[in-house]
Amino acid sequence: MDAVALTTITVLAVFVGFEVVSKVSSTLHTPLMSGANAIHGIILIGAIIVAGQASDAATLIVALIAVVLATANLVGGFVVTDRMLEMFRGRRPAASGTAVAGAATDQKKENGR
Amino acid sequence: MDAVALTTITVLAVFVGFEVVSKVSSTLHTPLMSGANAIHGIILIGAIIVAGQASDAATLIVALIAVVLATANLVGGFVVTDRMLEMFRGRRPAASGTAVAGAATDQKKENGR
Amino acid sequence: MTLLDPTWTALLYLVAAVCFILALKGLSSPRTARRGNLIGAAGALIAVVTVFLSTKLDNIPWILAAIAIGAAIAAPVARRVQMTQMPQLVALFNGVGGGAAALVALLELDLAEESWVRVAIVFTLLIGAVSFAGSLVTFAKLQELMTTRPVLFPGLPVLMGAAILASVGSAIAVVFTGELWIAVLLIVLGLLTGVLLVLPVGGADVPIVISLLNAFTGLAVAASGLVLGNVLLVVAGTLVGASGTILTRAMAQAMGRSVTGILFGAFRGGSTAGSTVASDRPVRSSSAEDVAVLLGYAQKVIIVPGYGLAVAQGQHTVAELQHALEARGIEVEFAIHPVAGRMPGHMNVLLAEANVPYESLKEMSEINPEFKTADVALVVGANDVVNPAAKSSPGSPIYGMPILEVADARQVVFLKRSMRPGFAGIENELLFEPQTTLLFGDAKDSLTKVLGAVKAL
Amino acid sequence: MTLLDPTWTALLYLVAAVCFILALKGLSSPRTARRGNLIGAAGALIAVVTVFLSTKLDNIPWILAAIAIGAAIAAPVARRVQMTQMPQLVALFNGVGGGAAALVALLELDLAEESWVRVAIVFTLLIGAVSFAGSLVTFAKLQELMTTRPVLFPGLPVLMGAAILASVGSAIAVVFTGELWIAVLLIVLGLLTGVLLVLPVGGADVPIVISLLNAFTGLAVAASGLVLGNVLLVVAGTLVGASGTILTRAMAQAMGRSVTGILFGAFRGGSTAGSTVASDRPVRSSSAEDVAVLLGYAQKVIIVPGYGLAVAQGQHTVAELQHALEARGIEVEFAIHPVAGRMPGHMNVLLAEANVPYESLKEMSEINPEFKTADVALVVGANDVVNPAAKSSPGSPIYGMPILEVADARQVVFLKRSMRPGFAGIENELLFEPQTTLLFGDAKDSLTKVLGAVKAL
Ligand SMILES: NC(=O)c1ccc[n+]([C@@H]2O[C@H](COP(=O)([O-])OP(=O)(O)OC[C@H]3O[C@@H](n4cnc5c(N)ncnc54)[C@H](OP(=O)(O)O)[C@@H]3O)[C@@H](O)[C@H]2O)c1
Ligand SMILES: NC(=O)c1ccc[n+]([C@@H]2O[C@H](COP(=O)([O-])OP(=O)(O)OC[C@H]3O[C@@H](n4cnc5c(N)ncnc54)[C@H](OP(=O)(O)O)[C@@H]3O)[C@@H](O)[C@H]2O)c1
Repeated sequence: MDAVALTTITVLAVFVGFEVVSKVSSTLHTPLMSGANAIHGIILIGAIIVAGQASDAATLIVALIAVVLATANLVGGFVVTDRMLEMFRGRRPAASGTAVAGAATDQKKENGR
Repeated sequence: MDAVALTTITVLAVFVGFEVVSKVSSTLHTPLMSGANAIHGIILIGAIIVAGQASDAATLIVALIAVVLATANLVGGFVVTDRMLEMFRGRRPAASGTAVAGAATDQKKENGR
Repeated sequence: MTLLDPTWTALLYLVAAVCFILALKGLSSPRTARRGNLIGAAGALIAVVTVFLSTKLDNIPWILAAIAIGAAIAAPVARRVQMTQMPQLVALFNGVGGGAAALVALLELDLAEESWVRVAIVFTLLIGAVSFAGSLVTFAKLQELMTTRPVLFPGLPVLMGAAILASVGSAIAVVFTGELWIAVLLIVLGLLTGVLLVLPVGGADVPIVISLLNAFTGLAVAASGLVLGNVLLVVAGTLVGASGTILTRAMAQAMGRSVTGILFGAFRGGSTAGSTVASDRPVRSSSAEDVAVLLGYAQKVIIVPGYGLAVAQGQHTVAELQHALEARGIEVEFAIHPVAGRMPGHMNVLLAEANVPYESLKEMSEINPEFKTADVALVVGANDVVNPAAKSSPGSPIYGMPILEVADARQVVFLKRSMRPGFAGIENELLFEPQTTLLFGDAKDSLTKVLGAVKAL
Repeated sequence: MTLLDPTWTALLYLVAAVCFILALKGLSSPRTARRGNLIGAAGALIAVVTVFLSTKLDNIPWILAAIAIGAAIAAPVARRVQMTQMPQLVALFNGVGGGAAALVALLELDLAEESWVRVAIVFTLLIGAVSFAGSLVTFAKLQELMTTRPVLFPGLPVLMGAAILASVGSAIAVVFTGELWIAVLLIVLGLLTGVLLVLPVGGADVPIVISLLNAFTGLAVAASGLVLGNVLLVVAGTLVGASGTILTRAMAQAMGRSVTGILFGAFRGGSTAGSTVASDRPVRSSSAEDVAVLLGYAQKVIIVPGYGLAVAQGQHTVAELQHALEARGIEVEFAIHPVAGRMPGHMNVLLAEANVPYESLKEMSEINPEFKTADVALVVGANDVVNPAAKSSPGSPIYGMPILEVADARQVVFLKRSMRPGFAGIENELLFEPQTTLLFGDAKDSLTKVLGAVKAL
């Protein structure tokens, strides 16, 4: 693939990256950071390629270290993100207590003004 | 540029297109439609290229018709969009009347509940 | 003998593509919209200059002349068109773009050897032709050169099916043979399909169709870009295709419709019952002075502008009325229905033109709970967007569209010229309710009279 | 002897790239976040399978073993880590990713002939090394293996300048000579730069630095992709780089900081004045029963959770307290400061774990006006996020950070163990205000006692 194509792809990816996260709420900052972190573990692909083309022992060892590190990044990243997000799961639907709180919120608004 | 690169570029452009307009308010639907409409007038580039490579009169005539149409799309599209948007400009900063309206809004909320 | 080498060319095209992305981005927010549009225009300029500097072109004088002609036709029209006629102009521009894409594809056929290139070409031919013809019909409907009602005739589905089948058949034939005459036939079939596609669409749904055809044209341009190997066309066309799709869905949602429903005859059942005939049931009508008293002694007035205000060019008068009422300490707000008027956002544009402060313009979801506390809802040239039939009568052509809950206000005043129904052609029961008063006449005239009377209070 | 031809390979990589885009998109909204993450993992799986099927690889057993080792180390750690230690784990994973990128780039140097490839390589080497070392220091800070305070020593700026200059010099040398040993030197210099970059950053700003290094690593991966001509690495790396940049800015904004300010010592002026020494000024402290009475007879209670709640693992107890109070008809809400705890969103995660309904968790801008009408603000293990010094004392290290306006509540109750300050190491004047009461003790213990006393009321 030629340099022009790669440049175009990079520029478009920049826009996608910007846009996709542009409106994330602060609640999700950490999981998003962690998820993005996992994604760059895909350098594993690069590590596998260099390890698979290594012809001497030294190169192979360095490449294998890279494979280990990249795998740790990739696997650990997705697992830890999943663990964080798991906790968002067990959300109860608006309980009765909330209704009370809602009503009281209105009341407070009146008081406040 | 090879087919793979073009495919990748297309896919990324789809995401950019989706994301970029995903949160537009209904106020701007018409100008946005009109602006997007102007952008596809860029087919003018294609029309110029085929016109510039036309060797016989028939081809040239068809190509020139395409150039006229594409230019109309491009120029007219941007001008008409600008005209629409011009009207959003002369917005007064929150006037005194608005402050009154704001206060009254709160009052109404109380009544309403 | 070109001035730019391929790398520079590619980079300049990339810059133009980025301009287009920034244009769409800018157009998504009121503050940056105008600048966004200018950036888009700058991108187009860069691209056009680039193509001249980077490609070996014959016939340059001819091409420049054609560009001059195109610009000379389009720019003045675009500059002079009235606000109410914007939608049809957008439709027209969209159509010519589609036409241009189809013609370009036709000429590329000569150069196409590989079959995937021919696939892209027939795609552009078909979509471009459909978009061209569909947009012209849309234009005719909106310009009222023909009826705005759904046009249905027996055999339409059969004819439509035949046109589509024939199109697909000739598209395949073009891919395999590359024959020019079959490509021309394909264009003709595409034109026919475009006409048949738009004819049965009710006028109310037309903007959604424009938006859809706009997205189609984008895709045709992208396909054309694939054929020419031009990244800019690919990116720009895809951008328009993708954003147009999203926009079409957003518009349809705002009108409570589904896109497939519109294309395949959502209006088929009910809307044929619609009419332009004025009702002769009794209503309460009153004078401008009566209305002025109602308004002048209210605490809170909500104005609901509609298509009639746009036609009557009454936006400045209604803004003055707002001032006059606010000067009396009355709270005045505008309730903006997303599809009031003839294009989405129509009312915002119109009222912004008249310098109504942005803060007074309330969206439907925001204002609907407020009608309960309003003393008067002043409906100026609107009808469908306040018609309770959308909520109550499942058979009605506008059933399902969210409406402004005007009926909740203590008093409702309609300014309209007659008892004729609105766009969707159905009667509005609200006109006959006890709390409703009508003031007949052109919206601008009526507003002027009411304004005068308010000032005299 | 590969199973997949280049076109299929490219398409599968494209699918993986789309998965990553969808992952980021999903992660931006609470409802889709978990699915998004899984889609990302699926994309990674597709990519790894693809590389094995499409590339001629030697040493496959070794590679598989290395993958197994990496997964075997990371997965259990990731699964067992405590919520409070998440940030340092993320930092660690980020660091190893950067390290991997640097090593890959090092090995690619052999194959690089063109100079632009070498430019990409040195970029990856440097950024990867900086990211690796920086992340390790960050890890050490967060894990409290070293002080969390900014580490400053005379000559730091000079040393930093020297390290950067030497890095740039050797980077240029690598581009021109392609010598391996200079590349290794470059890595060493990058490691040094990374350490020096993060040392002076105050612990409170560390997550922002992690996020920035994360974006850096993304860019390193993208550069690596350019070298290998691998579109997936380019797209994935760029995505992370771009979204990481936006995220870093968003985080910094939430903490009222500027990114450059953080990197170049925003804390330099004030924070060295910070301390961990407990104050001995007099305060009003009370018993769990007193607090229970305050709470039990309030109409509206706002709970402000902070880092201390996380450490004490008191989230379930605080949720029970909410129930108990709501059962008495009291309105209870949680005020969530974006940087309460040790990572952004920490409190939401924690309270969601304890099944506190999402509707009770109010963001700062939403809850701040409500403190005025609250009878009691119960501050559980939070300090900096309610410290008025952020508004009132320009010299303070947290000056400019938006805070929760707890001081507006009629009564403020702090649950903490001692008079020691919070993360930023500065005293909180609010503790000495007349409306403030302290209940000393571990947050969970105190909450349990208060809960018991409320139930006994
Ligand atoms: N916004 C969009 O995107 C869009 C696009 C296309 C279609 N539509 C459709 O258009 C309709 C919009 O609803 P709407 O309530 O704004 O308009 P409407 O339902 O078409 O009603 C317009 C009303 O204005 C009155 N009117 C017309 N000219 C007038 C004048 N000069 N002075 C005073 N009154 C005048 C008409 O009654 P008289 O004739 O008795 O005066 C009519 O009742 C919806 O059906 C919508 O679906 C919307
Ligand atoms: N969220 C993020 O992204 C992030 C990341 C890094 C840093 N930070 C920084 O961290 C701080 C967060 O503010 P914060 O108010 O949540 O925390 P904080 O200011 O660090 O205060 C925590 C308070 O909890 C008390 N505490 C600690 N352990 C406790 C226990 N087991 N039981 C009861 N109390 C306990 C501490 O006092 P005692 O020791 O007296 O008990 C301390 O006053 C900010 O400075 C922020 O900038 C935030």
